[in-house]
Amino acid sequence: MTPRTTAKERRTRTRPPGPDTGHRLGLLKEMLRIRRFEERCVEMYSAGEIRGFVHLCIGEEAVSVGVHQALTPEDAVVTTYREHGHALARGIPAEAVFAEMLGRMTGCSRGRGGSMHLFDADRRFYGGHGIVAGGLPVAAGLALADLLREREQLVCCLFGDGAVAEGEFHETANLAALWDLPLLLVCENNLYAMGTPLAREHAQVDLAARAASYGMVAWAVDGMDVLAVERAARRAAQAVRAGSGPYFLELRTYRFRAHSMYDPDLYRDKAEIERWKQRDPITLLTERMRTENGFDDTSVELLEKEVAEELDRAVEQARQGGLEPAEDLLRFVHSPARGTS
Amino acid sequence: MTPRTTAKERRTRTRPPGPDTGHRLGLLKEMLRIRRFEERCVEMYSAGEIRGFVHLCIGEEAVSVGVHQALTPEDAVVTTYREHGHALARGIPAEAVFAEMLGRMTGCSRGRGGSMHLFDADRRFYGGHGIVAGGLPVAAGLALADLLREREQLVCCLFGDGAVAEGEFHETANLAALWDLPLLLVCENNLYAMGTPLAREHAQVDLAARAASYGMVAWAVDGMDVLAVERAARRAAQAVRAGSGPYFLELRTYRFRAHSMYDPDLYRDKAEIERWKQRDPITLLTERMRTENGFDDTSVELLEKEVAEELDRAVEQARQGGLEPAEDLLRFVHSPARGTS
Amino acid sequence: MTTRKAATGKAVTYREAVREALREALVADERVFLMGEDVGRYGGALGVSLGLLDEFGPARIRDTPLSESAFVGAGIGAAIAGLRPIVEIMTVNFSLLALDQILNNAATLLHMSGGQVAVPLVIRMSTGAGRQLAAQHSHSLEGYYAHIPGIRVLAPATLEDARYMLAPALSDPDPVVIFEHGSLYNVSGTLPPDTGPVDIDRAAVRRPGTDISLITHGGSLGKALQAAEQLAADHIDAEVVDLRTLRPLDDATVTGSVRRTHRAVVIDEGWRTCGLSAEITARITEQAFYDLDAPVERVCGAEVPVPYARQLEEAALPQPADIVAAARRAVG
Amino acid sequence: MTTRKAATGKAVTYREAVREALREALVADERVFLMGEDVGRYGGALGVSLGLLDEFGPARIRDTPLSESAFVGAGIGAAIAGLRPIVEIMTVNFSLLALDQILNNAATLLHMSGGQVAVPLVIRMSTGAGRQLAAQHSHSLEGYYAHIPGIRVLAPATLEDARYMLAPALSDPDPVVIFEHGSLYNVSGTLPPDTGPVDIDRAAVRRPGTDISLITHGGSLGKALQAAEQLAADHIDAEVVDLRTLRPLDDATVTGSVRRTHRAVVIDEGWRTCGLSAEITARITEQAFYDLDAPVERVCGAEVPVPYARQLEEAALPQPADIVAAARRAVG
Ligand SMILES: Cc1ncc(C[n+]2csc(CCOP(=O)(O)OP(=O)(O)O)c2C)c(N)n1
Ligand SMILES: Cc1ncc(C[n+]2csc(CCOP(=O)(O)OP(=O)(O)O)c2C)c(N)n1
Ligand SMILES: [Mg+2]
Ligand SMILES: [Mg+2]
Repeated sequence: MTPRTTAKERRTRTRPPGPDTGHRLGLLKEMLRIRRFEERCVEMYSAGEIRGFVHLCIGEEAVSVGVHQALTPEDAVVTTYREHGHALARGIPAEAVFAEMLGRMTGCSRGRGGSMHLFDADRRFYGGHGIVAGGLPVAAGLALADLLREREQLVCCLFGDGAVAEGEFHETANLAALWDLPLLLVCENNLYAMGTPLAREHAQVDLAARAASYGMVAWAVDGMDVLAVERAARRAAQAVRAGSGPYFLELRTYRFRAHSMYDPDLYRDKAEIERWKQRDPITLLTERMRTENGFDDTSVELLEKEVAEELDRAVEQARQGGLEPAEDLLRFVHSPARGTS
Repeated sequence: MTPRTTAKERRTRTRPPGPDTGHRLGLLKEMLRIRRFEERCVEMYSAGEIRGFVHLCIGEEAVSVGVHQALTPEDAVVTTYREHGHALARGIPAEAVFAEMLGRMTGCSRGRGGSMHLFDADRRFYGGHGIVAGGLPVAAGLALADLLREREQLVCCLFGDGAVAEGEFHETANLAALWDLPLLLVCENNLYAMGTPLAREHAQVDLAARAASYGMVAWAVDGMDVLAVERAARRAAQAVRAGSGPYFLELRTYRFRAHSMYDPDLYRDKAEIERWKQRDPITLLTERMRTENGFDDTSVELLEKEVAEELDRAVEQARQGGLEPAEDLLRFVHSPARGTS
Repeated sequence: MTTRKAATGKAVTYREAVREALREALVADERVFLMGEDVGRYGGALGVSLGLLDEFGPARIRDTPLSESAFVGAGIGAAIAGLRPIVEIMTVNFSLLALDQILNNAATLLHMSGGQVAVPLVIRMSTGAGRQLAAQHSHSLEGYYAHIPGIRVLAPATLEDARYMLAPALSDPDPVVIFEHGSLYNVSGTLPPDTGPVDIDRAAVRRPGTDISLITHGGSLGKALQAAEQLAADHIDAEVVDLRTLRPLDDATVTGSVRRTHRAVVIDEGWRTCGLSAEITARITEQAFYDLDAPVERVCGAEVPVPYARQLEEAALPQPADIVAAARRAVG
Repeated sequence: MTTRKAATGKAVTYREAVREALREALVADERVFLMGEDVGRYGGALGVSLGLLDEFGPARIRDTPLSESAFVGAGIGAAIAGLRPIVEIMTVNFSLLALDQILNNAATLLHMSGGQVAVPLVIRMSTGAGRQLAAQHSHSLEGYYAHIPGIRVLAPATLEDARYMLAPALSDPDPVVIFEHGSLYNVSGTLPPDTGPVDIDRAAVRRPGTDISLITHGGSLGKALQAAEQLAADHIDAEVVDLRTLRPLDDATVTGSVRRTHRAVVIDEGWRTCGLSAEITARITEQAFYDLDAPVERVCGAEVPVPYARQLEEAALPQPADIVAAARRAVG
């Protein structure tokens, strides 16, 4: 498979650079931050410090960073187990995410969730869901609450291409469109559901067209171009806030790594991976900033340095975090208001 | 709501009468037979002879009769709890269906299923499903078996408009289109799911369009015109047998009675019901045969007489059926090949 | 089937008691809303919410499409956002389609998030057999829900509980599942003037007795009470315990009763193997082993998909005669 | 963890044993096919079916979309039509999405149709915790399936059972659900030369003993055997019973063991309340009440969504030390 480009994509690509240098610098740094964060995860996983399932979004950083530009603190976010990038882009401190993966009490889920279940209620980041498509109905409910309270905020629900095959996608899409819920549905189409390519998952591989059949606005966007993602997300979010009902964004992207750290990745053609790496979202923006924003090697080195310093500190802090005593195992099975059991 | 007519409907209606008088007579008699059969059910239900849930298809007879014209004995049928008409049209003797509703051993499910769960394996009639949309995946599996064995036969799965909202519809539609299963999906759109009108069930009320989004051929047909239903079903069945993959027929119909015998039917506008009764499938065909096939009152009386005699006999026989002894309660929990528990 | 025979209050049906509880909740707290298939225009598949749409409007009495997983999940999300949804699943038979949402989300999010995401959701559903609705409409799956850590499971068997259990359920900060047995809706009796919210942490002794404990819940309570009357006729004085709360189980009341009577029969309409009756039996023998004079007896639904034919359905369900026979065996 | 130490056969892993059983079935009967998420190209989420796609082709090693309800239901339909599908649900955690199909269709159609529609379907899924996969990927829900009349439930805990249980499962005319514990796939040992299909109606005594019966299945068998060794150190001779078939339960073997030892500990990784352990405990006390010298002990998974952090997960799961402690309590 090679990246397809739609009219929409071409249009957005040929737009004049809206955002200024400072803004682009921010986008680039955030993508770099996520990339380097996950590279640390790989090291710590290999060292046995991080365990369980770990799903990397390396290659998909433009999705997290681009989409989150359109969100406000009042908005809510629901995502999948492949959510490190979304968590960081949402503003959850890197040390809290590292700590979570290290199983520390200082982790953003007190070490109970691990890589797949990052939460931060204060930032309205509601997971980190491990059951494919399981977060979609919950996101619809969060949006229903906004609707009933007539709040001008939205719920952004991110999920993969594979999730679209689940009944829960269908039920949620219908419910959202039927009730005009303020829901921004973002499909991270990385062309594979584990080892299964899109064409073996879906009879109709044009996922945006599929979503449109529920009577909602749906766009396919180049998920490797962070500026295109941001533009589409902002436009969609604006409409959703204004009461348009749900929008669907299909962000066409690719994961450069295996499905999870367990995955030997025997099912993808290496040439295909290489082709997609040519469209690395970080490289794409860097190159563009070189030509359009007078960006140069030293600027890159500077960014790398800042990111490295932050992550060094974050890892350090995370490792300081204490372990929840086993006696507290049953804590939070129920709310404090009533005892456990 | 009033009956909508599509281009397709108009086309099929203005076609010259293909089938001859004999054939039309057969269609009319079968519809009449189903209508009168269900009127007996009402009597027997009121008399307390039939119990449990009973869902009538009065008003929807053109669906059962029209669709079954396109099926062969090798084909399989999977349907819902509203299946008296389909069971009779498939050739299950009236006495076996009556007996089932009377809970007799001679019933087509030995009295274990009742009105909602009619079965006849010899006729490849696989229920009679009470969980809305629950029969769809099973039908896909029956079709998968035909595909794997390269048999030129199809599976006809009938379900309601409400079922289209369930995740299982979505998953099955995708699977069927993805695998090119020989599956004829027939949606009996009677505009209501219990008390909920189509527009409160679906964001996109054009169900044929929804089905088409999976990449399968989908037609909306006037479900009150048995000749139109037959024509569409035959054409679709022919294509499916030829390996086209699944077809979807939306048959626009209406139930003249309440959802079930329990239902006070407080949610439908009486005028709406009256408008639809103007398009009673039996009246429509009768009138047409008066003008096109020299049909007259005596012909009607004759049909009524034949049907009445059959049903008298059937009820009589059904009442003769014995009751399964309570000691046999556990029989068929497992196949005879291995004991129960 | 009310516990108090006192006729000071007005006569109501179980259905009306549930409806009144819903109305009260909707009036008392604007965060409360009711959502489910046909709860509005139709008035509820079993007529429970009849009239509420006119009174509270479509925003708060919300008809949903046939999408159990989506609208139960939506209830979870709305609860997380601070509302107090009451989700009606028409019957337990359809709840399997939403079980993933209930088990993996509603019951799990609080713990998995380290205490951040509470889900104050109430789910109501009817349960049980007895109306010749056949295999797919006659389940009693309370045991599935009682198995799940993180949720509370209630089974109102009396008019008072139907009327007064909802308020405490709504004030529970965590998910609560309420089972209403289909055979109870038409039961009518007199409801004493408002006794206020009931204690949903305790089982209740519905009939005191000294010779044997009949332990049950929901739709089987009436059968147990009938059996107790029959046993009284031959001088066996049975105590009838109504579990009321299926999770967390009130061990003190159950064990306390058995300690006094030294014998027990557990009655559960659900399938026997790995069902609720197994847990009650196991706990009694764990906690009152040395007080038991005979093995605990179980009277359960037969292990069979419930058939339509009346004589077969009757044979598949616990009957008072079965309870009496089991009690006699235990008393020996 | 093989029962026979005899090293006459070749060394294999549990994973390879399951794969070999699948290959054998696919070769032996062209009606057999394997269907599930990533069983083909990927080789199975847990690597069980690696290589089978090349050997048998995409028609018989069929990758499915993420649609648990649809492909399990499709397995039911294909079985009705006379094929012998083996459906793999990646893990029990996702099986809730297909539970309606399993309970209301697979287990029900034969009886509900009056004996006309048999469903010779085999469903395989991995189960259990222990790899720090957190709450949504660590369930042990065998009890849910053992609750359902009309199906058989198997839990191969040894290499032999992993290798030889599939054939009899496929020859069962009714649905069979097979649970493979995730911690077993890498267990390796020597498999004796073909001993032919095993008897799937019987539990097995994996270690004979006289003082107490440790009753368990699947992933907990190894822990029970370890506990038995530790108990032997202080002269408590424990018998270890592997249930093997969770439905129908082999009461004779279990009760027989307890009649000899007079004491029992039931070990189940699943949640305690209303789980499999409750049924075993209830049956022992029902069937061997007067032979018991102490109440049956249960060692189960803590009633909590299994957490990620290692020390918390370990605390949430039955450990050999817990079994030893429970056995000591029982022996008193
Ligand atoms: C209901 C369910 N089925 C199966 C799985 C196992 N599983 C985890 S991720 C995954 C693939 C999902 O693919 P996609 O939705 O495209 O997301 P991606 O991993 O590509 O980001 C599968 C099959 C699961 N977690 N939940
Ligand atoms: C999964 C499920 N949810 C709810 C029900 C209760 N119920 C039975 S029929 C029905 C309406 C179905 O409407 P539709 O699919 O349009 O079929 P119709 O009755 O109109 O023929 C409902 C909600 C059910 N049987 N199964
Ligand atoms: Mg993907
Ligand atoms: Mg309908």
